[in-house]
Amino acid sequence: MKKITAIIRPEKLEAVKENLAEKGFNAMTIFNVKGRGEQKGICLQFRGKRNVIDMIPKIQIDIVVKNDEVETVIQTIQRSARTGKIGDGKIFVSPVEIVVGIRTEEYIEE
Amino acid sequence: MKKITAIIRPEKLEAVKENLAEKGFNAMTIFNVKGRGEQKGICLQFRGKRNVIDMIPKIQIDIVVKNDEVETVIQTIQRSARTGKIGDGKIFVSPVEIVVGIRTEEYIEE
Amino acid sequence: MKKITAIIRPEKLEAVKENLAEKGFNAMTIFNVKGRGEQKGICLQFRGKRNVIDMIPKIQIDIVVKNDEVETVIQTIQRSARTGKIGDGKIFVSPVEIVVGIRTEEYIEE
Amino acid sequence: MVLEAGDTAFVLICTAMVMLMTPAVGLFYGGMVRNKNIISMIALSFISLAIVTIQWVTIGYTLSFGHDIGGLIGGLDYIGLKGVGMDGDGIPDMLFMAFQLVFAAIALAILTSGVAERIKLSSFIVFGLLWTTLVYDPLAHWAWGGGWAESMGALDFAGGTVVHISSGFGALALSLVIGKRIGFGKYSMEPENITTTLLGGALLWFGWFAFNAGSALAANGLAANAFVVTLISAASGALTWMGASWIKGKPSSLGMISGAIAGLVGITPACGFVGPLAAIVIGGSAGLLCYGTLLFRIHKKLDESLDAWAIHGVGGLFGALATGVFAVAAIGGVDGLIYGNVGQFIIQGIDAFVAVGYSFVMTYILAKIIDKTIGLRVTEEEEYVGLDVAQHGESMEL
Amino acid sequence: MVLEAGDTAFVLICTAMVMLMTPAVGLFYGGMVRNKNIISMIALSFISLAIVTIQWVTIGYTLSFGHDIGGLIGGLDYIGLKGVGMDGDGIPDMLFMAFQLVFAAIALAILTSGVAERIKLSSFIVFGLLWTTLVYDPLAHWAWGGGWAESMGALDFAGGTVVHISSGFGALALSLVIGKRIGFGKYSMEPENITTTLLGGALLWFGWFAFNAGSALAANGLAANAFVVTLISAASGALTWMGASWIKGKPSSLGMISGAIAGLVGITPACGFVGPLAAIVIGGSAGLLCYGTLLFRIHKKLDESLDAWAIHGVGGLFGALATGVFAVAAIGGVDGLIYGNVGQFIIQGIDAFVAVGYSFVMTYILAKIIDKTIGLRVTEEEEYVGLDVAQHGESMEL
Amino acid sequence: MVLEAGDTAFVLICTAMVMLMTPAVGLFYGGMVRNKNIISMIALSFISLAIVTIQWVTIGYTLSFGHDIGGLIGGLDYIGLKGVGMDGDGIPDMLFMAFQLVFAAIALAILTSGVAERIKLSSFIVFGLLWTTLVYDPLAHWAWGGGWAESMGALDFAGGTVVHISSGFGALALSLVIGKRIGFGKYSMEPENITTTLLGGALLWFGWFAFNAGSALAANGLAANAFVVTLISAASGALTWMGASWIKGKPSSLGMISGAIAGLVGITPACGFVGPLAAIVIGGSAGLLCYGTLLFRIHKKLDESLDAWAIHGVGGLFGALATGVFAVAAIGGVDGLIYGNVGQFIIQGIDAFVAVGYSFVMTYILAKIIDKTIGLRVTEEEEYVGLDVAQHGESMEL
Ligand SMILES: Nc1ncnc2c1ncn2[C@@H]1O[C@H](COP(=O)(O)OP(=O)(O)O)[C@@H](O)[C@H]1O
Ligand SMILES: Nc1ncnc2c1ncn2[C@@H]1O[C@H](COP(=O)(O)OP(=O)(O)O)[C@@H](O)[C@H]1O
Ligand SMILES: Nc1ncnc2c1ncn2[C@@H]1O[C@H](COP(=O)(O)OP(=O)(O)O)[C@@H](O)[C@H]1O
Repeated sequence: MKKITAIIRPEKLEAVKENLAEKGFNAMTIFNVKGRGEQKGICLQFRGKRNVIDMIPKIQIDIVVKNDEVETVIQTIQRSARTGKIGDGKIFVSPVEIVVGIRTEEYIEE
Repeated sequence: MKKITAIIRPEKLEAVKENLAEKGFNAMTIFNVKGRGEQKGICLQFRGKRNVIDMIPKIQIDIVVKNDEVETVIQTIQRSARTGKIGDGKIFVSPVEIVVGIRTEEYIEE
Repeated sequence: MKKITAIIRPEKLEAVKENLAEKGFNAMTIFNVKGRGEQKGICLQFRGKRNVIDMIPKIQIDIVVKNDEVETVIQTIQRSARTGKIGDGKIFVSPVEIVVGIRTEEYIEE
Repeated sequence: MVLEAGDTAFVLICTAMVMLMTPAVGLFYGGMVRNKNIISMIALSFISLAIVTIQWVTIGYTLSFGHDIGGLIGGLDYIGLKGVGMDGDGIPDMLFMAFQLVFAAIALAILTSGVAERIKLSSFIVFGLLWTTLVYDPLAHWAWGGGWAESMGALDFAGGTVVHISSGFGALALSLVIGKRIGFGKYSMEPENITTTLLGGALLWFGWFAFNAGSALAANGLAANAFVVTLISAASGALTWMGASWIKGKPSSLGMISGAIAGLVGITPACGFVGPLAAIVIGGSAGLLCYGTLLFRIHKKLDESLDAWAIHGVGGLFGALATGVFAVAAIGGVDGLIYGNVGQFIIQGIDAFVAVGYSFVMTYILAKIIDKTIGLRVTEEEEYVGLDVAQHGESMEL
Repeated sequence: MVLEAGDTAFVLICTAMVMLMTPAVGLFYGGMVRNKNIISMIALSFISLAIVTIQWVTIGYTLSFGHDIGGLIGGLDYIGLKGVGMDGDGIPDMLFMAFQLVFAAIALAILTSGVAERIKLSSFIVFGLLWTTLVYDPLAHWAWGGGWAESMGALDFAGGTVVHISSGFGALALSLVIGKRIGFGKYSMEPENITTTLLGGALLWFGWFAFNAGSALAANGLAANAFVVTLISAASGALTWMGASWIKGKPSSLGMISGAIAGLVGITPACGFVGPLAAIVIGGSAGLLCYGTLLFRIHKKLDESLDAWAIHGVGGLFGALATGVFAVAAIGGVDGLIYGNVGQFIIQGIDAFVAVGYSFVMTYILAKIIDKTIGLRVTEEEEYVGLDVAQHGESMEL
Repeated sequence: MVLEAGDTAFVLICTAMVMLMTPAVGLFYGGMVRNKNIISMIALSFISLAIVTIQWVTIGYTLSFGHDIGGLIGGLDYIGLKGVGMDGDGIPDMLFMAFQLVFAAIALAILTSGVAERIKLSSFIVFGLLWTTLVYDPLAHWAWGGGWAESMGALDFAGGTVVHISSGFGALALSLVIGKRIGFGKYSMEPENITTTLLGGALLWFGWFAFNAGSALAANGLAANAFVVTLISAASGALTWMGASWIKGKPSSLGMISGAIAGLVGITPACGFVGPLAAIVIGGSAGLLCYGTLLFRIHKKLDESLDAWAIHGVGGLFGALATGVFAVAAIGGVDGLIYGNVGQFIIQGIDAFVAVGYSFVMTYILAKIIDKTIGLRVTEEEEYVGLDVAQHGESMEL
């Protein structure tokens, strides 16, 4: 199993959710984060001075899926979260070794 | 070392904390998340129409423990977070390679 | 690639950010968490009774870096987040297998 | 029948201030519920104001203040405000009507706290209209509209019986019918937004001066007395509740503001009859008594959710009796128990306990009827996701 | 020329209450924008109050209330408040000036909602000063300062035309010039802080009693009438909007409070001329009409962002016409259409539509000029990070 | 000795409005502290109100307004409100007492800002009772109760000296005794809840009309003048502070509202003596001066945490002097410096500087005594977790 962590623009959440659901991925966990990429955030001009707004609000989505679903999820997120401008976000994939359902008592180990 | 990530009902947090502490697990990090499982959230009836409330508030608990403690923690959480109804949550286990204590300068590598 | 997760005192965020930026690490994701370590939080005296405030607010910083940058980042965080008192926090390192840039479509797999 | 501009100015502003108390009740209670129900809690107060306004101008005012029928209810003389004009004695009749209207609205708003986080909106609207008509209006008539209580000489300067006993004991009855919140007693339901509660409390305290002093219906010495004892009683209640809770643990701000409200409730029936030193005693005792009642309520595992019963019900009952104890003829023309007038104390007792019985029983019956027919309560799923989303389709972005 | 203490007391307090409405507008709208713009939204209201205060005491008051020049504008007699003294007829002249001032301030504050989340602060200040001088002041003069509308006999008791049509249609013009928010219609821009909006709404409702009843400029039966119909119309509007939206889906608290505001706007020009039952109709119709307008606005994909146009513009227009329909001589001395006075209805129509045209066109021109010269709008990046950070260097810690 | 209903109505409502300012101070400051101390900050204001109420009716009123003893303090004639009745000259004596009470309460509430985020609740209560008795009451007596300053002819219309100098310089002394917040100057302590501050500021601005105009104790032309100059000065202060901070960087909403408060403080002593144009100057200068003082305070690394000293202390001092400069006989019967009356300016200077010295030194001594005995400050751990949890056992759910 893998955990796919996507950090996206808040305004793209709806699109991402919809497109994932279409592909059959409903389950997910989201929360508000702030972040900056290598660009150190957004640069506003203010009376000739640079004024960098770092730590822009983003939404982090965590989705745990089977190994062979990783590519589909990545592509779906990428397509639906993209605007082409700085700040579109990143996707990280990391290993998950055990998944337990609290109610179902289902226990998947890899 | 492993990180155990549990996504539980907010109202079960106290019970989970207490039961973990009894077993000697005090350390943890928590934060508010929202999420849905495969059921796509909760379905309310509204004038005959289905009205799905997705993204229900949950609490995520992250606990980093030694490998041989993983099972105890999973079972403790599972027992104390369970109601038997949809929305009880999930537990994920993922690898942690290094743990550093900022104050103690303790450095555990696996 | 590795994800470095640091849980630090909120009041140390500025220092950590600055020192990381100096070393060339701008990119990061942060969010508010609450947590306690093995000490079970902070103990206040109240009319002779112990009164434990657990779940102290902290900030979690996630930084994904190349393998050979891990040590520098750990040391930088450790140096800038330390006060020497209980509650300074922890750093965890975990594996990241794929990194995708949503805008750049850059795709790094390990 | 001439208007006095000063008195009219005073009552106009007082009416606006009492109106503000209704949303303030919403904020006060909204801060005490879980965040998923805060919008619902505030909205219920606004909705109380809206429906009572229409009820009052069509039927409520005349039922309360129409010519007395058998000491029990007012006749239909003023139906649809017929004959309620811009003239009046001191203040315009219309203004008197409006001043009374905002009292009726706040009573219903207080009642909503007993069913916090689980009431079905549509049922609340039906219930609210019935409750105002069948519980509030008769009580207003008895005390102020020429009913039996007034004839008997019962004193209720600003609505200890009419507003607070009715809503407090009503809330208790309602909470018993609707049942406990899911998880009550099992997991924590701590107030989640205390600053909102403190803001609501501040606006309530502010409006209460209009509630009590405005009840003099004139800008005179009696209004000033009511104003002063209101301030003192609130302060005294805040301090005793805070002090008592300090002995048990930490002095919460919620205890402090609850004590202030308890003091305000306690002085409400008395404020035109007692002096400043009595106000210290009344406020302080109300603070202690209501705090004790709250502890009792928790001990008994009653989910009268936000303590309208402990504070408004018991505080109002205490205030009605205290009026009979501390009243002094030099202020309001009537002496109380400590000045040897046992009769007044007995009258106060009869009045108050009849009000307790009537509002509890009638509210219970009304609630049962609603519950058996259209259902008072939301479904379990709706309660779980919270009324903001379930009833209003809205949520706070946190 | 003698002062009446009761009237003076009333108008003093009313002026303070109307002043409070300006920050209340900020809170009301602040709760509806995304959290990154909430400080900006509230600050714009305060800034409106500050700049209009200085404008009014220097030039605005005399343009509005100086001796009439050709029915169009006031002369410079009172420039810098020259000759505006502590005496007066019933109330001090200075107080009348201040009461009018706070009306001008709130009109500008309402207007800010049309450019929410994208206006450049410096440009807003320039625009605001021009708008108050060239749009608001003439309208105030026409209706209340001896201008053509007043001479013609147009009725506007508390500012339906002057305040609400001007700001509502002004907001529409302004929003057309500044353009839509980035992403409008593409992604969700749901209100993020509804409790703040409800708080703002509560304070608006409270202040509106002063706005309307205070416009009697005396604490008398007419003020009481204005007070009562204001309360009724608000309640009625809240219920019809809530009801209509309930048919389509869930009854949001935002719909409820918007309906109340619609009812308040609708009754504003009428409150000194119509009675309680007409108020139920006016408020109820305003609620439905403004809700319909809002749906139309959304359907047309107009980003008149927080519905000042739908509620204040269309509500004010409706109110002006309704005054001509429901006015009854027994209250304000003039009969309306349903009592056979067709003329009054026509006068109301002329007055209202001229106000609509004037405020829309003039605002549009002013906005265009500002936009072409110093630019109305922040940059795309600034809009993206939000005005709190971009314009004020501040942010909420959430 | 007859009551005037209009005046009584006015002062009744004004007293309620000034009472509301005390929780408003709590909201204003609560928004500026870190979220872990917001409840504590608001609660301190309520607690100030509660303890001062009891202090005032028992002993404070008579110390301030009892028969003069040597120009220094009032006698015990009115102890426990003995002899303070429902009659009076224009307004009831009781009402005058209550109006003065709410002034004393707000002074103590302002003072709490100097020890924000680190004061021990129990010690604050002891300190507050002593401070009101030994600092506030004498100052009130000197200025308004027949003390030396009043005899000398010092002008303080609404409490520039009594309320603002005392609390502002008191806060400075207190902050020096209690010491800096842990981490002050090392890491960011930015305001975390600016909308709460803006709400508090709105309510303060609203209440300030009652504070200043109400000090006329009658609804007359003088009250109207006080009202108007209050509004102007606030606007002017908001604009100059905002403008000055704009030159240095971005115009924060906090600067705007701080400037408004500075303008309100500056006009407080002057509002019954100066006209509208002077108000523009006084407000504008107060905005600039207080902003400069704030920058100085930060530069000096003083942790007078929320700038009560810069705004209330220095603003009050400036206002007292400005009264001596701009007073005009046509308004308040006395001319100031610019009308050739040098003497008045000197009197103002003496009065203000004695008040500065007395309140600073006395507060310092009192604070030292408390600190050495029961300790003013919470422990390091308590400060770290925040006073909400540490002192009240409560927290916001964020
Ligand atoms: N190396 C990284 N480690 C952790 N988080 C990152 C990293 N790179 C990017 N992010 C997260 O992704 C978000 C968007 O990244 P990107 O599009 O590169 O940023 P920017 O907003 O600077 O254009 C950032 O705000 C941050 O939260
Ligand atoms: N595959 C997944 N990936 C990420 N988070 C998940 C996944 N499955 C479940 N969750 C999280 O666990 C929570 C509870 O899951 P579950 O009990 O299956 O959901 P539901 O509330 O729909 O019954 C969800 O709200 C979500 O936050
Ligand atoms: N084993 C762990 N698992 C998860 N989070 C941890 C763990 N240990 C510490 N933390 C996090 O790090 C923070 C600081 O840890 P530490 O300095 O040990 O705690 P304390 O505040 O008790 O002194 C905690 O508040 C918690 O959020």
